[in-house]
Amino acid sequence: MMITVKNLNKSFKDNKVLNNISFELNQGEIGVLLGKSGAGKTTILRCINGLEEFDSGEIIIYKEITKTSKDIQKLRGKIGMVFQNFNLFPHMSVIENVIESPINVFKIKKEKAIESAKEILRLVGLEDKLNSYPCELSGGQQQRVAIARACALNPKILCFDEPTSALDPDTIKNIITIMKKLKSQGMTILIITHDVNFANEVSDKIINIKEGIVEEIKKVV
Amino acid sequence: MMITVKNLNKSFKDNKVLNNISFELNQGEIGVLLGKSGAGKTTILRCINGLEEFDSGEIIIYKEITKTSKDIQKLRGKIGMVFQNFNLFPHMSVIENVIESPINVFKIKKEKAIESAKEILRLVGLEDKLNSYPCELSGGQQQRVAIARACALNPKILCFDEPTSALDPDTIKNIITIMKKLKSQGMTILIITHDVNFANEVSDKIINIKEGIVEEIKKVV
Amino acid sequence: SDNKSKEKKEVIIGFDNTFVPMGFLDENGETVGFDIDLAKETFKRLGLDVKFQNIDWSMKDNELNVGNVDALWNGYSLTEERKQKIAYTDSYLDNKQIIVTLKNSKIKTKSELKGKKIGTQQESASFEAIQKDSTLMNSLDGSSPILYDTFDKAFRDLEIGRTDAIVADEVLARYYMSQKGENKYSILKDNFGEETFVVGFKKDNTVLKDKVNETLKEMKSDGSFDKIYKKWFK
Amino acid sequence: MIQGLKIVLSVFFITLIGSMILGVIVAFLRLSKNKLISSLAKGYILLLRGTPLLLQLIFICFGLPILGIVFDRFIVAILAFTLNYSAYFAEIFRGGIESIDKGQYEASIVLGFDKFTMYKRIVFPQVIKRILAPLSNEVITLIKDTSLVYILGINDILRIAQIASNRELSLVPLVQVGIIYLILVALLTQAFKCIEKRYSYYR
Amino acid sequence: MIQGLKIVLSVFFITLIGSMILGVIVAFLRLSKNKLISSLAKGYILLLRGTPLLLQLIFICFGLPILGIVFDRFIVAILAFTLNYSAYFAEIFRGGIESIDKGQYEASIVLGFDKFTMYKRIVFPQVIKRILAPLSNEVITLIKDTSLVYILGINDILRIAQIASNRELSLVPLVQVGIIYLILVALLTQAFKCIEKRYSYYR
Ligand SMILES: Nc1ncnc2c1ncn2[C@@H]1O[C@H](COP(=O)(O)OP(=O)(O)OP(=O)(O)O)[C@@H](O)[C@H]1O
Ligand SMILES: Nc1ncnc2c1ncn2[C@@H]1O[C@H](COP(=O)(O)OP(=O)(O)OP(=O)(O)O)[C@@H](O)[C@H]1O
Ligand SMILES: [Mg+2]
Ligand SMILES: [Mg+2]
Repeated sequence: MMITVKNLNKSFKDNKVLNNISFELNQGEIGVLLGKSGAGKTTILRCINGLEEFDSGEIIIYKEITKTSKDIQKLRGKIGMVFQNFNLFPHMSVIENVIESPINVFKIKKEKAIESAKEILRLVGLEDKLNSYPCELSGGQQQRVAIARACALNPKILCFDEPTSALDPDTIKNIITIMKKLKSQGMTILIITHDVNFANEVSDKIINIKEGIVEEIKKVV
Repeated sequence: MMITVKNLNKSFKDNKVLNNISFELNQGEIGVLLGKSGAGKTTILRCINGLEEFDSGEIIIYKEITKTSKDIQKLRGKIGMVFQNFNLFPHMSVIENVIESPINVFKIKKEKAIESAKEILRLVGLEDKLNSYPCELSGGQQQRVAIARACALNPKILCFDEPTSALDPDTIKNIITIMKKLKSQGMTILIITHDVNFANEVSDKIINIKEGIVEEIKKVV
Repeated sequence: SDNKSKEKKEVIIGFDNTFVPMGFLDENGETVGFDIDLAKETFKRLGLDVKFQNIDWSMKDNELNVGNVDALWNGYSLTEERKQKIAYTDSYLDNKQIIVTLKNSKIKTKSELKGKKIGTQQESASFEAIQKDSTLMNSLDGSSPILYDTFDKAFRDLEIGRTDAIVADEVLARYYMSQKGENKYSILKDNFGEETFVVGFKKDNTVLKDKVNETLKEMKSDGSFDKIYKKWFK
Repeated sequence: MIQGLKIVLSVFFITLIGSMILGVIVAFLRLSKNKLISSLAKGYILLLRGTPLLLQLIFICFGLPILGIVFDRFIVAILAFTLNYSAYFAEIFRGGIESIDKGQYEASIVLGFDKFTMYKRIVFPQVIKRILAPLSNEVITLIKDTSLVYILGINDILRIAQIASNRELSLVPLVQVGIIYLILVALLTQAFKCIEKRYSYYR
Repeated sequence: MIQGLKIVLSVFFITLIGSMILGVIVAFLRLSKNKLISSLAKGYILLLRGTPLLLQLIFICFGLPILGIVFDRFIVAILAFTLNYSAYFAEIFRGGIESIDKGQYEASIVLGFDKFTMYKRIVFPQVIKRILAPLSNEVITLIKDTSLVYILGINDILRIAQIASNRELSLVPLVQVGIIYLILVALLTQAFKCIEKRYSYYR
């Protein structure tokens, strides 16, 4: 198992948001979290990425058992995430946003990083926006930069929080292609989406969340 | 005609984003702008709302001919907008976000404003989040506050920039109900979306934008 | 302000409230000192009210010139330069610019100050006296004395060893030495000249100047001046 | 000492209120789209930040009388302090106003707010949260700068302590006045902490 | 005058560099999650903002020698100025760091940056843009505060001008020194404007 979430519980003050969430995902699998707005999907991803402290339960990444967000943050660079609101670096151009982490975290040579970045940005259709700044991009373009930035990190696990919300059907197809390619390279992927078609097309497993509870886990074939 | 857009042109530096855009919308009609990411949809809405200066062309609101963003801003309170990234007021609770404009712009009594706000927030399914702050909400919840806030203004024209991008199918149904109700009250509505089903269901007219050009205008029956 | 003071029958005297023992604030916040007593007595005799306005001493001549104060009376030394610019009384007290060193200092004469650091108060008669002796001044370490805003700092630095000597008004220096213990210091035989304390007025205010001058003379002859002098100088 | 403390506090409070209000006005003039107005505001800020407060005090006290304009010493102090600090506050406010997300302004426009309401209800509450730290710096500097009134011959606590230190040849009076300032600044710091807390309910 | 200007500039530049560096360190200590460390930093800031720079100069110059610690007077000036200003800069930096959107920190964590890289590459470039206005206030105050060295018996330009003004019964020397300060501050303002421009490519 690449990701095992076991009995995850989390409250914001007295609002119980996650209630004994458990599921697992194999290496090279794509899982989708489905559920109504406010069901707790983003909170699950944030826990897995060490951005949110959880009350109880454990998250096992490969064989590493983690019980606090600190533990998870030690796995630096192994889990990537595309945020629902992108969180691009406003002071960096599109290409700088993408190469920053490969260069600084994985110490990849700048030329090589730029080359790979250009490749991935071409795949998401941003080859003509390399030197634009986030504030000069449309919503969907920003979202694609966020996707490219997370992919360039080349982590073991990649989480997407509604990665296609601002994208048109054609672009979504490109994203699906990318995800399948990443999967074939052995990456484990966890996606939040509201687009049921997209979910069916891309995923191996659909995890239905309802008001903080895992309602159903469905294998897709 | 409620909205007439005539030969609208707009460039960002040497990037020509809108190229002779023309379309019109009757009172009580719902129009949808469809198009690839980066096609120029948001820019059109921003021009109509007086948030972006355009290079040439005119936007006629009812009988008011406007040629600059200043002209449009004079129609204060008559055109509303839901932003792609919401732009909620972070220092105000959900209900405060919604009542702020009715109270301050339309001088509606506080109790009455609160009552209407509660009603509209109930319709979008946020009755239990009245006193939460935007930073405590999920993506979809924030989006619904933005929708409620714009509707509470009760403008003549309402523009939505991808209002359902972060919402699940059930919630989208509620939003459709709301839009149809507003339409029946005579409101003119312009929506950007990537969701073709949603577009077909809700709209009277679909305006297809491709790389800054109106490719096709289609009546929906 | 000439007219104003006549109307109001009030004379405003500018003084520096750090200048012990001539005029300063005591621990109760009262303005006291030799000059203060002297001025009070003088204007009592003249039938004028007197008000003591504390001023920044480095701005004293400006204060007088603008008319914020009618007189400067606070160990105000008469210099050649000032003679041109103000009206002044006859001298009411003689003063010397003395040189103070620590008891164990090797410096015994003025000429031995060469290459040494000496401290004094900025914008003081002492500094002017040093400036007059330009050869000596140029021979000092840094070609200038070190200038403090108040004399207590000059004494501190002398003790700390940052300076080798102090040049100061005799009245002032004796006050500090009595506070700190006279036996810690020695006063050189040489000095930087003698001079006189006067009361200064605006150039055109000779009427008031003459009146004060008369009264001071009167007080010297009837012994009240001596009484005040003894109160402040043992 | 009590007398000196009174001076400190009255100069402080009057200046604080006056210069904040003036500062807001100058900040808006500085941000005006009218080139002339914004240049004038820039000049004002340059002149008042560009010259020492001490000189400004001296000019108002000794310079204006040459032109026949004579103020009471206390009025001089208030005038100079208020003008001087208004320039510093104006820059802080400007920085704060400019740092607020463009989206907030756009949302206000689209919701139909007039400028006044927009600034009062949307922009300023967010600006205040953001500028608290530099504001506290400036306010704390102000309470200590009040001691500059000595140049006008007004005895504030620092001056009184310096005189006592000089008279008694002891650093104790300075330690005492240091403690008084420390208490005043601790109170101010506490006040700022309270405001910070009041605004901490959102991010 | 030239001599005085040299003093102003050397105190200014040395202090600026020293107190900025120290300020960053103090800001981080102040933000530390360790209660003890952050309390110590708070105490440091309170003490140094809480007492007048004038007193700090006097204590280091005349107080420490009582304990047998004697510094050269120029060193005293640099030391006091650097410590004092580091507290003010620390608060500005802290405010800036806290005002950066939480999402930026989260993105950095998720992208695997270590703390140092995160602050160097992501946080600080954005902080600088945001704190330029209050920073300019503090830097401008610093250049004028250098005149406080007079208390140590060092003659700066302001003091020299005051003495000349009194000697010559004229405000001209003060006007001259005012102009010198004005030029210095105008240069600084210009420098800040350049930095502002350099950071204006994004919003
Ligand atoms: N910081 C917070 N403080 C308090 N409550 C929060 C906070 N973040 C989220 N919540 C609440 O937790 C619940 C789950 O939020 P979450 O963001 O996980 O939902 P979601 O499933 O991602 O929804 P969406 O599809 O709308 O993004 C919501 O009711 C939300 O209001
Ligand atoms: N402020 C700006 N400066 C420069 N270019 C901009 C700016 N805003 C938008 N653009 C460019 O204008 C084009 C149209 O942008 P717009 O936001 O209108 O697209 P859109 O149709 O809304 O796309 P999406 O569906 O992705 O939101 C894009 O190529 C974008 O890069
Ligand atoms: Mg979410
Ligand atoms: Mg858009």
